[in-house]
Amino acid sequence: MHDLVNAAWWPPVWALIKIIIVLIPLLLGVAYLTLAERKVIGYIQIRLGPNRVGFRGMLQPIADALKLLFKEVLIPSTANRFLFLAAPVLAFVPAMLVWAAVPFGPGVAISNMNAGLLYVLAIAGLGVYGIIIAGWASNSKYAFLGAMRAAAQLVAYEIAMGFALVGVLMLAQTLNLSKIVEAQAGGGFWSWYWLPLFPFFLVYFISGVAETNRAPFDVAEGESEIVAGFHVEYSGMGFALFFLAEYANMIFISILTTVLFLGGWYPPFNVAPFTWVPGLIWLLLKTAFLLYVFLWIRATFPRYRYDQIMRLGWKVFIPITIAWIVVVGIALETPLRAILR
Amino acid sequence: MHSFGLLSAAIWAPILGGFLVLAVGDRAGGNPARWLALLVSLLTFAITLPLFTSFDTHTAAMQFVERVPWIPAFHIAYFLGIDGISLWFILLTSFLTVLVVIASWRNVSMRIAQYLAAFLIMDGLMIGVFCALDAILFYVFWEAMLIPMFLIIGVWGGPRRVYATIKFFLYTFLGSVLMLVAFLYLYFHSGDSFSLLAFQKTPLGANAQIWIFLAFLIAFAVKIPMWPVHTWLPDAHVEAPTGGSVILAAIMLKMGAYGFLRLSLPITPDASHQLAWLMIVLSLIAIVYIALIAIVQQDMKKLIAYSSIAHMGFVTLGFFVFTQTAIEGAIIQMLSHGFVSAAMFLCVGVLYDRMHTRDIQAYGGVANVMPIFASLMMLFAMANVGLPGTSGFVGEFMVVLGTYQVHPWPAIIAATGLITGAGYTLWLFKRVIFGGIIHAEVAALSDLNGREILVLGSLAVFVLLQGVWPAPFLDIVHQSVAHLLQQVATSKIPG
Amino acid sequence: MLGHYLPVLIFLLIALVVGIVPLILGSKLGPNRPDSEKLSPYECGFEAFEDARVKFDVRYYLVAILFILFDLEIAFLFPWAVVFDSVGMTGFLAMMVFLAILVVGFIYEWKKGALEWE
Amino acid sequence: MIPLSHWLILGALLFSIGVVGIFLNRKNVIILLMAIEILLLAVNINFVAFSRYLGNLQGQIFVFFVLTVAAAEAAIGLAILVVYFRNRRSINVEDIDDLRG
Amino acid sequence: MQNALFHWSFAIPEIWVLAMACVVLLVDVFVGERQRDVAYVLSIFTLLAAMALTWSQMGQTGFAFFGQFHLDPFTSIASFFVELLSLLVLSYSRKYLLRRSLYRGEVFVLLLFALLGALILISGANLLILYLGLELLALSQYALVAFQRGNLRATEAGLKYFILGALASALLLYGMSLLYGLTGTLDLHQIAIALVNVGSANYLLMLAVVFLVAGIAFKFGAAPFHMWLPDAYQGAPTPVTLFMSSVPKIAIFALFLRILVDGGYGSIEIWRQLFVALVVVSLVIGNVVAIAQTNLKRMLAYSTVGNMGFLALGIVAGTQNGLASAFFYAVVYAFMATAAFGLIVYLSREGFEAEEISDLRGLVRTRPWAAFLLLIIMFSLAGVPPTIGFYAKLAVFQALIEAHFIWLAVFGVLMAVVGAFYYLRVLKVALFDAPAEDLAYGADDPLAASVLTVNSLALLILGIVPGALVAFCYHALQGVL
Repeated sequence: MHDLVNAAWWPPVWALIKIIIVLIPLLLGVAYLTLAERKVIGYIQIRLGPNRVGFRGMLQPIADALKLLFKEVLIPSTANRFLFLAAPVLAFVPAMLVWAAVPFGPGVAISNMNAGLLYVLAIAGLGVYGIIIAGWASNSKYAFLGAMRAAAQLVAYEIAMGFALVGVLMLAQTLNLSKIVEAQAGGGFWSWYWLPLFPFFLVYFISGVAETNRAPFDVAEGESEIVAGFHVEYSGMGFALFFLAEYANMIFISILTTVLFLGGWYPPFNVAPFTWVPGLIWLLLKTAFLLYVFLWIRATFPRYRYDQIMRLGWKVFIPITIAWIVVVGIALETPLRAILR
Repeated sequence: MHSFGLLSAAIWAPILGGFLVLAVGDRAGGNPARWLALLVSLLTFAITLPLFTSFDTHTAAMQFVERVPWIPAFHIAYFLGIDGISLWFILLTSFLTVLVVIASWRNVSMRIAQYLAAFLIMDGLMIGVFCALDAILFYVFWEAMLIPMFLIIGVWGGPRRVYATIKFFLYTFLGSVLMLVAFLYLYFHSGDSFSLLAFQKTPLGANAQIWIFLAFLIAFAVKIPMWPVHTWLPDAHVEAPTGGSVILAAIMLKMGAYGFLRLSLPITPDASHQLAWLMIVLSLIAIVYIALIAIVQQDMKKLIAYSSIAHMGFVTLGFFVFTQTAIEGAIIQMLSHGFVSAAMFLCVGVLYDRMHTRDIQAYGGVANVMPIFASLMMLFAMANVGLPGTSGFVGEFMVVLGTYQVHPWPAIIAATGLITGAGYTLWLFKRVIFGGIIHAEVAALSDLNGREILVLGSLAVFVLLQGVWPAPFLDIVHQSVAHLLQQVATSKIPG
Repeated sequence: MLGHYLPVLIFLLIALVVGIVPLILGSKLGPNRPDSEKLSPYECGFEAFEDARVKFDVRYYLVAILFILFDLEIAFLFPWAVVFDSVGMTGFLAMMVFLAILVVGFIYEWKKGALEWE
Repeated sequence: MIPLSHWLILGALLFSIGVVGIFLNRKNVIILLMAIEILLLAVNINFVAFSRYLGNLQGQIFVFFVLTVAAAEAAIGLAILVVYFRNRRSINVEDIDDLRG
Repeated sequence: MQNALFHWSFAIPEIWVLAMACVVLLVDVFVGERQRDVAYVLSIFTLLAAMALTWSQMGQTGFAFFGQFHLDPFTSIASFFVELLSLLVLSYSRKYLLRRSLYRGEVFVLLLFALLGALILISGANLLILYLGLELLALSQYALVAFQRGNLRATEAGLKYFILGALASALLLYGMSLLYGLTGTLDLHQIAIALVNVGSANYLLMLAVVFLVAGIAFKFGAAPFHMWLPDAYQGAPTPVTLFMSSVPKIAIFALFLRILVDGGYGSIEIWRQLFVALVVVSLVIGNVVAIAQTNLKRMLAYSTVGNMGFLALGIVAGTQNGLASAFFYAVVYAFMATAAFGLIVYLSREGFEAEEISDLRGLVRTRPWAAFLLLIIMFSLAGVPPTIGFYAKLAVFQALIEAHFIWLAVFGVLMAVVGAFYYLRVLKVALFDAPAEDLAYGADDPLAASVLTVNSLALLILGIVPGALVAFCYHALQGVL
């Protein structure tokens, strides 16, 4: 065993194994999230949702994938061919890569890096290039407008997200995602960061919704306004990649919110029946709950107007987060510190 | 000697008075400004008189010394003092300023207050040059003088005044900046002092002396001016208003010569000896060649300007033969030229005020209508030629004599200059004053008025006085010149 | 240290493969019968007659600039937050000053209407 | 470990590219802005490399500030570019010649 | 808080300026359009108080903020001058700004920030702090130059200034990075200590110094790094030019002093030679090209190039006296430039910038007092006694000859004569030419007029009694080596 770990070929192979272990369930998760979305919204609207392919529609995602695979790939004549094709990849790759740092248990991650949070922020930030390039390369007014909107919106909420993360860091004193979770251990439900950092929790999650261009912040796609936004010209697999990226990001935002604010793999109560359940299950449960919230919000709220979105980002979230950073800071400099730590 | 701040008073009274005149301005047709300016100039003259009366002729040391720190960080002092050489020039300056103020009484009408103020300020600055014993102070006065002169020529001058004044300014500015470098060099060799007296005692290597001498030479040669850097002078003279010409010729030219005496000779004695041949050659060129140029001039002012250059040739010649007689003669010549050239330019000014032309051919037979003028001008022309009995004779004779004692040939060549001088002066005089009246305008000329008689008459007195009784003039300079010669004779090359 | 990023590198390669292969597959498997109508950019019923990369509202640009600046301020907050405990009161006050200046800029923008989308 | 000199050469190359970009570019002002960014990045590489090899964090702190300033610089640069474009209707380098002596 | 390393009280003027810049910004935003005077008066008050604060620190010495911040006589004196100059800029420009709808809080705030940058440059004792100060100064200036958004020339000037300014910063920064790599520290005093062991024959040090000097020369506007300067000076609104020609000169001198003297004196043999080259090129280009200009602002810009050459003469001397003379030159030049551009500001009116030399035709008839002041300013710039400009030149030449650079001094004085020519040309137009019919200068502005009068007369009066100013400036550099 010792020799095995030290061998030069072992680390890459081990990494490969870990990646595959993460990637395949992720892609499956994404696929079935699309089904879940349609089902959940269907039930909320008191209808059945897809139920033709397979048992209760269980094979629907596979059918969708196959359909998309066999669609004709169109490249508009006025588009920039190379960038047009590169854009979906550019959107997709970061959506995958961010998962490298996500901890599934204490120290269990593809890469349990120390600067995990920074890594996540950096990679997640790259996703917007895919969108902007898609909009620009299409050389279509609607695509272009959609891309501009998406970019501006992303940018607005990115700041609020960043400020929210600062709060987490102030309490956790580490950038390692796994250690951030561990810092929330102890009192169960009450020692998770959602409580002291409640405004950050809300802001972060809502920003997450906005960042993924989900309803009610989906003006970048906004079928009724600009038909489909930045990917109006895409069909077939190009379109599929954008879709995959979006849903992967949804899952990612949910799991990251769990890690940062909802105690990661820790059970809500530090007592017997709860502690028997493996941490991974808790993590996935919490993530699933947040994903459900994503869908719930989509089914419930009407779409925001664009100026309302911008106002919410700039004029509500940013002031709230700045103020709460000050509050947390002051609290940490006073005896309240004992409670927070 | 006692210092009552007399020198400071002589410098600052006219400068402050000048600003006062400026403040009074041209109100009431300029008359208040005129009277005030006259008052200031007279006051200045009065202040300078005690310098003469209480001057101690038995010493070569500096008198009326004032010394206070001025820019301590640079070791620059406000250091004033005079010896026999400077005394005369101070008196000449303050006296001529009075005359210029009177002479400009009516014939300058445009912006009279500013005009007079410029002269008063220049009066103070020129006195400053002759008093300054600190190199930087000397330089400051020396350069500051350019500003009022620049304005006088530029604003009140003739048609080509802009060209003339910029040429004048740049020539003299270019000349003097190198002097500044020399001062700075000397500063570090004299033990961090800008005192001219310290400079005179500073030992200097042969090469350094040559370079410093050349730096000074450029500055002074431009100012005097010597051939071949004289070309600004005819332009400046022609374009300058009468008062400007008077001050230029009578005083500013002397500053270059004064610089040789105060700086070049005592600070770089070895270089002076070594380069004396150069100076003598240049002086002879001025005396002979420039005089020939003067002969062919059609413009009266230009002619007198060239004659000034030629006369200054005698002065520089006198300096660089290093005999008591020659140097004293040169100083007398400077003074004499101060009176004579001033008078000649005033004479031209008198004619110009009436006829508005300086062209010799426009005149002729002036004696018929202006007898007083003609006789006064006759006197000045004689003095310009150097006829015995006038001031011009004493100076030139002493220079030639002093030169002959050591360098006979140059003395003989210089003597020919006397002849050409007679040629152009008398020819000018003949063409303008004598003969029949050809032009109708000349017939209508009126003779001198009282103010003009006063101005020219007082100059005539000095010309005659110096011509027949030069002793008091010589007495005052004697000790200083002896001291100077002693300095020049002592090598400063260390080791 | 760097060992942590080896998996990331491998992941990057895999993600690229996972992203590009379907694209290629899609273009091979799907039909390919382009015509000019299909290839023209989408418009509401009329011909696309001009380049779509038109001038856009300057506010997008303004927002981008504001973002760059704010995001960099966050870059300063991150390290500060991580070492919050060890920098003590001095560090806290210093960052409060920093935030105060940031807020001044923010108020200015707000009042100037840089954040308005009407 | 990669030797320090490699990093310095990389920095120098990038810096040269930036300088050349500023002086030889005759097309587009945006490229000038990019060239400026390259210059700053080259400097950052130097700082980080030195910091790493000297085992001294100050260089990396410096980089932090350089990045911030670079952003501010880009913000102002773009702002000026935009107002210039509005006046001149061109961002062609050769068109920037209204001021001549 | 107030422990031995922190000493924040040393930075009170800087803190004050920063705080007030924020206050002015907010106040201006809240009081709105019609009450611009509030921001203006507040800015003036800020500067006055800053001067008082700086003055009250005079004589204190020491380090603050863990050695990153320096307080010594130079700091106090240079800070005082830049604050005073900023005050002059503001006082000159009120009417000008009003007439061009530039009378806005942002202008004042940018000015205060630029001043803050200058103050930080003057006080920094650490490469990072110096860099930040430099950029604060530069960025504010870029914005100020292009502030007149609808003006093509202003924006073009801003663009050019920005690009070359950024290049200059990058050059400087590259030099800093090499210096850091050589010495392993950003602290200038530790750099100085480390350089003793490095020795001046080190290639990396040479490279570092080359870049640092190039960057500083760029910022100074010394040729051949002056390309931005004429355009920026000409295109910018005149009050901005006024600022650019004064405050930064002192601040950049401080930058030079901190990096190359405090930190890099071990490399004097390298930078001295570089400065010799800069001097020669600057003097030639500045003075010769200025002759060909018809635009007054542009001419003064080239004159700046030339004057930076004169300033660098003191640097070349490299001695205590040399540096002091260079500082003195910077101060004097700043005040001369303020007066010169202040005059242009004063004469301008809406739609007429009074920036062509021919715009001054016959000034002596229409505005005799302004013509008189112009006379003083031009002679001072030309270095003719008895104006303070003469002593500035005297000081650098004195230092230069002390350091045995006699030929350079001779070259310098000759170039001074060339320079005199184009100043005279301005005077010729203003004093000797007849006024044109169509020229009408700005309506009388008592504030600008009185500031201009004081500013210009000071050039003359300080020329007659320069002792105190000289001593003040030389005191600043006492013990710098």
